[in-house]
Amino acid sequence: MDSALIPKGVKRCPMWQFLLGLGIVGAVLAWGVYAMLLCWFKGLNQTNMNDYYGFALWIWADLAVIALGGGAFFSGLLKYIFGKDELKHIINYAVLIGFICYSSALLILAIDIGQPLRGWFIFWHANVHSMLTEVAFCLSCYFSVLTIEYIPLILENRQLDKVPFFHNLGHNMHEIMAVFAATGAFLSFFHQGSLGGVAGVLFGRPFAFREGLLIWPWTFFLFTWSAAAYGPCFTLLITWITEKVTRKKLVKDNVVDLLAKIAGWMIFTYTIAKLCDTARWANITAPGLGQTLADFYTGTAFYGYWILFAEIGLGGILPAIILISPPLRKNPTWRVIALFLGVMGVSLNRWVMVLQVMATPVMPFDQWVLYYPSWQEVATTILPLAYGIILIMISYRYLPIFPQEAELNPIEEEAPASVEAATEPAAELEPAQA
Amino acid sequence: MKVDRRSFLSFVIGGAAGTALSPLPWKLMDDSSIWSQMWPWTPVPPDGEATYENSTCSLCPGGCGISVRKIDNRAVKIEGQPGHPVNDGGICILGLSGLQMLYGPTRIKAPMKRVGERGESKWQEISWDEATQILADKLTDIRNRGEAHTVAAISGSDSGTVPALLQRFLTAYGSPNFIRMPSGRDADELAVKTLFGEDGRTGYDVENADYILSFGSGLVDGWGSPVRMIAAASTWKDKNVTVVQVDPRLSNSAAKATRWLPINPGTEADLALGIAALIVANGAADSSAVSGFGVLKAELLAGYETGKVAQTTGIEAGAIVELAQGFARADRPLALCGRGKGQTATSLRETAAIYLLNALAGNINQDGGMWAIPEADYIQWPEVETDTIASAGLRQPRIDGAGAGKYANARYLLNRLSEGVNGSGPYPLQMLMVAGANPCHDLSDSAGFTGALAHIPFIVSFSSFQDETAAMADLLLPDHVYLERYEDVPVAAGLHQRVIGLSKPVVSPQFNTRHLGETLITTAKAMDAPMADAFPWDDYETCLEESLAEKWDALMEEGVWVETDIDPISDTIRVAGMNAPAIAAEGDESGFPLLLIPYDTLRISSRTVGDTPFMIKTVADTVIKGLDGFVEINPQTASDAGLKEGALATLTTPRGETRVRVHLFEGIKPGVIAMARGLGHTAYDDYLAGKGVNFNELIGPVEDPSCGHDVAWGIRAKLAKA
Amino acid sequence: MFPFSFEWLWDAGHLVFHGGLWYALNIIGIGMTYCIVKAIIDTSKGKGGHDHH
Amino acid sequence: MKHEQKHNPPMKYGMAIDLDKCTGCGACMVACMSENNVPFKKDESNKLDSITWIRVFKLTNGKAYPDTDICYLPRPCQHCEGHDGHSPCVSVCPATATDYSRETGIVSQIYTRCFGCRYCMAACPYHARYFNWWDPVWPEGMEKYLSPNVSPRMRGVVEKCSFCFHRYQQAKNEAYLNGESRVSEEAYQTACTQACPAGAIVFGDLNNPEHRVHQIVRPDTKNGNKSRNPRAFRLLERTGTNTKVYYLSSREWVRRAGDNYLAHEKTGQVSKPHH
Repeated sequence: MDSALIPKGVKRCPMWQFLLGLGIVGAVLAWGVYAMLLCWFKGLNQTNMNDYYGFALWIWADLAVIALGGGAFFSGLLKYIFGKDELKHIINYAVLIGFICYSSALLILAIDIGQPLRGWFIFWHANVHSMLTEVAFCLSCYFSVLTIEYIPLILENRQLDKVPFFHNLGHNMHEIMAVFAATGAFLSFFHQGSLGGVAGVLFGRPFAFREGLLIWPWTFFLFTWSAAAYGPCFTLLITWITEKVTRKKLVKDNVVDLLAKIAGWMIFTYTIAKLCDTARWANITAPGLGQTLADFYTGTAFYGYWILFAEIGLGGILPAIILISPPLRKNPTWRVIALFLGVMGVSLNRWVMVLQVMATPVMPFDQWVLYYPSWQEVATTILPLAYGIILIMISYRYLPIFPQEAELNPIEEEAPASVEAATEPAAELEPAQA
Repeated sequence: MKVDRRSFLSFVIGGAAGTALSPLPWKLMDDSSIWSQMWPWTPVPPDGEATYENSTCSLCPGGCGISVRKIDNRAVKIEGQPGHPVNDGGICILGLSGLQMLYGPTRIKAPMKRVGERGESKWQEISWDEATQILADKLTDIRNRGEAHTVAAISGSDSGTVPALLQRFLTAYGSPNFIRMPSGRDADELAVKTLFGEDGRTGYDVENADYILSFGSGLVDGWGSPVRMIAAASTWKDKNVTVVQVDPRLSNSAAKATRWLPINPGTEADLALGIAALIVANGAADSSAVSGFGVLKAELLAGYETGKVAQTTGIEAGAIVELAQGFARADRPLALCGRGKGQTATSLRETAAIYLLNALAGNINQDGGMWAIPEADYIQWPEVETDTIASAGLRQPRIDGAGAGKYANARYLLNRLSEGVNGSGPYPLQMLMVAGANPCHDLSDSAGFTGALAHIPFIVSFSSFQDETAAMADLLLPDHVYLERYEDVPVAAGLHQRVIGLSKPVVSPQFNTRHLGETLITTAKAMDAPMADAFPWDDYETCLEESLAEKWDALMEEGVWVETDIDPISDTIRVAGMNAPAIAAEGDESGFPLLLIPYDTLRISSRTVGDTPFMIKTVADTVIKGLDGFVEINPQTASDAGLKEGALATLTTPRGETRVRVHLFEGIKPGVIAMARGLGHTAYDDYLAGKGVNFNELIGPVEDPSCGHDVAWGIRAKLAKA
Repeated sequence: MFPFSFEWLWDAGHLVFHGGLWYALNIIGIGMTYCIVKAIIDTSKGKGGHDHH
Repeated sequence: MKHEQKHNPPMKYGMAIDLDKCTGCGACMVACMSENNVPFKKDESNKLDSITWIRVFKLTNGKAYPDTDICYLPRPCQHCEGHDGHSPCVSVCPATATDYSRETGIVSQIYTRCFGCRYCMAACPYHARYFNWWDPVWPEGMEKYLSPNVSPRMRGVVEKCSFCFHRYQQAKNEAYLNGESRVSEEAYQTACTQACPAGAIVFGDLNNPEHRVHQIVRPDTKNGNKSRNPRAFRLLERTGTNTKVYYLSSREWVRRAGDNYLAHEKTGQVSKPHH
């Protein structure tokens, strides 16, 4: 019945299956929305945050999705600025994923603040010395860029494209997309960085504090770098999941391989930088403030040395090696393992830079404090996932996101297999992403 | 016109763009921020003219001067009164939070009579006329039955005009049963009478002492006049005065002391006498200060050989010798007595032993020493003319047995009241009046006492607050709180001068309450002679003004009246009560391996009024967590019992059982566990009720053989994993 | 955010930060305006619709 | 006023708290609560969620019975100066809702400006900042004692010790009316200082040699405002927060508890903060 909207030359599942899928994810979404409303109307006492944990699960989720959304700006940079043209076959999806990540980040921030109605003070009464101000500005600017990058894709919908104005608009936007991409890269550099700065500038907390360059602590550069390195991993991982769910090949191997290779080298270089940073911090910065690694990693059973190893070893060195070595990289299983480890690694890094910072006591007579989120926090954190899946489902169904799909999946007559294949993406996407 | 897709879309987009560019979003944003800055449910305190009014705080015996900040007719802040002879600007946590009592929801807002079952707190509000009439009729009825003596009154204090009016009321009525709440004063008054041979009390020139030896006294935990003592402790730091704290637990006072000596609880008297023995042996004693010195010397040397004392007290002989030397060598040494805040009596033996130390050091009535002075007696009222009924009643023995037989030395024995009303007393009680006291919570074996009230047909409470005792009453005649009333506040509390403070109404009464003095006068007038005649004053204020006579103007002017040059009772003491046996804790060691002792802290009000929300907020989460109360225990002892920090445990004593959490604390003697006093309220509101455990439900009275005072310092206990 | 909000200071920090910010905003703004305007012109020229390039 | 400030050298209000005198009685905490309309809940035993502008910490020397020792440490907002006014919290607040006053050295908090991002709380190693997780609610009748000088805070914003700034404003206005150019030492004292029965807290202008706090602390302006008083120390001095609350103690273990030290390091010879 919606066939008029479905892109030419591709097959989509019947409406009822599509709606069923939407319904299932929609239920999760509703749960998250309920929790969100609780937080807005009853206040943040709905969470398990406290005066020791001013930053908690949400801020971690924020930092994580922004890092993972980094695939958008980096592949944009590669395609439009460094002219890696193959990437045009995956850039649409990268943009969509980026769009989802950043809109989620903004939503989470809107829930996280105690006075949402005053949220705009961050722009109006901006304090330029605050990393958070930088984040807010660049984040919202870059989000508008992502929207601009996403609009032409929407306009390519069969029906919208019929409207000459939209057709032309989309065309023109394609024409100067390089400009937007460049701006996006510029903005991303700063907001990814300033997110790193958020923890790095806390000179009252030796666990987080880092020296740096001018006003920017080393974490500033590490965060930008890691976003560029791990963002593509996430893009590729989601692409892989989508292919599994739809049981279709959507992007050609050479494209995937190229992006994976670049990601591999980025992770490699990043991990070296991270190791240097850790070494300096452990041997100069922290001791200069009278603290040692033991103070940071032996206080509780939970925050042990394992977390450092898991982040840098399992989440850094290992995926780097896999993605750099051609044979391993070209092997789908190894590649996916690497992508997964990478995503885990960067998420773990963001976790440490938010929650372990809060957990670690600074005053000698103070104590370690652990925290566990309330269901409201969990629900509001899952909310973006559901929202993302829904957006992907709709976009995938009605927009030509994967330029190579038609070519890779030529349509003969009815192929029932592929039909039920695409039935419930929700059920499978969710655990895969979460 | 036909709306096609194109024009529709352009309309939508155009509309969106138009709205975005219009000032509307900006306006809405601005409004939202303004609105979010003044939620309708966040109170906005009205502004007005700011003034200060001086008065006297009577929440504890300390008698501090306070200065209350007011905005128009609202009191908004209580501060210490600068230059005041007692507290000179300082103020304690309780005094600071007085306004939470004044305006608090636990006030009794009007006279009420019980309609439901007792303790069910179902009340019916009545008028003051009706209330006084009920009381007057009840009293007249009992009196006419010739049972005047079966009316008893419990009072928080017996000094000052209001307690005096209550005493006078009973006297004129014909009852000997005026009973003061037990406290360290009982021990002090007894010791002074016994050692100095006259009525009076002791006072301490702590500011000028140069060596302080404290036998468990919470010098900075609320002993004496709390603010004055803390200030003194600061001067000790400045002047490098040696302070030795003898205490089974590292109390705040012990922590402030130069030296903390953990002692086996209950053996303080032996330590004091051991030190005395050493001083005497070294000939460092001032023999002139003690009559019958020879005998004493012999007794001490025979009975308190250092090694033996070390054994009993658990303090090394060496340390005892050092103490003795330090004490003897100091120019103005001072030994202090009374555990914690000094709210419970110490045995005559212990009190006398410690006073003896001061005598041997020759510091009686000296600068920096211990003073024995007669009470201020400014209340000179014409003798009550008792009629036949009254005199008949007054000839009756007291319900608590005090002042006769084996209790001849005691003035009040509230701890024996339950026994009395439970049938073993000379007669059943018909009526009990309670003023400025909350025995149902504050008396040891409080549960037993509360139970005993069932035998008393009629109970009247004058309390301003819905406390545990008020909950058991049949008639509530709520008194003003101290910030709403005039009252003279004679201060004892270890001061070596005579100080009288004046409480003034800082704000007009907030509720339909009435001054206790007023209530007594009107009730008496509502009865026929001799009651009416005994109260010639038109109202309490007249009574107060007449009683204070020449002091009145000074008090209205200064708010406080100080008499420094007092001639003390006597400079020499007559030793007595030393060879009484030591007071043991209730319970057998086999069944109850541990010793449970109470500890006092200023953050927890353990006197008549309960903790305010502000005070409870300052209590550590190792004392109260949620509703659970904690006991402090040495990690050693805890691990023996298999208890970890914060673990739930069942605490059992011969008197009761309760659920507690344990807090591991290195600063407490192994084998001893300590619990904060003043918690476990069942009355008051959710900010206080149900939090922690009431220590008094776990302990019972232990009588001092010499007088009958309750001198329990702790009780045997056992602790088991819950 | 604007020179007339009172936190504004004419110091390096503000100039650099807001310089960068307004620079980005302008590029985005101008870019979009260009696209829209050009699209309107093209449309009026009858371009677009089903012809694909 | 502007004109008047020009003549005045900037002030730097600070405290010296003598930990050997502090008895842990808690008067400062309640004095502060009642002065500043601090709200309270039915259960305040969760100290991670209990607004206490000045909180008294209990320190122990960690030694076993009977060598145990305890010390109480009152912790108001430390009013960090950081490097040139960039205190940990002020530099991170995105909305300029908290600011460092160069006139008084006081770190302010504008409740109506704060939108509750809590970054300042993450930045403060002293836990001196508290978030209003709940709407402030006073039991019926108790709102009567609320002071009009300090506005009650709404849910969702951060609050903290202000050194009783409203008292400074009042004192300043009075001084102005009396034609005095400066606020005298006794004219401006914080509620906790005033209440402390032990007189353990001394408050005043660290820049003013006539003020007691200056005479006690003798700040070494050449050396990051470290105190010249051997008994004095500051919390986490090494991090360069450059606080204006100094603590005094003759007990080495107490002074050592004020900052982090490597095993071999001794107090007093702390490396200079790198800010």
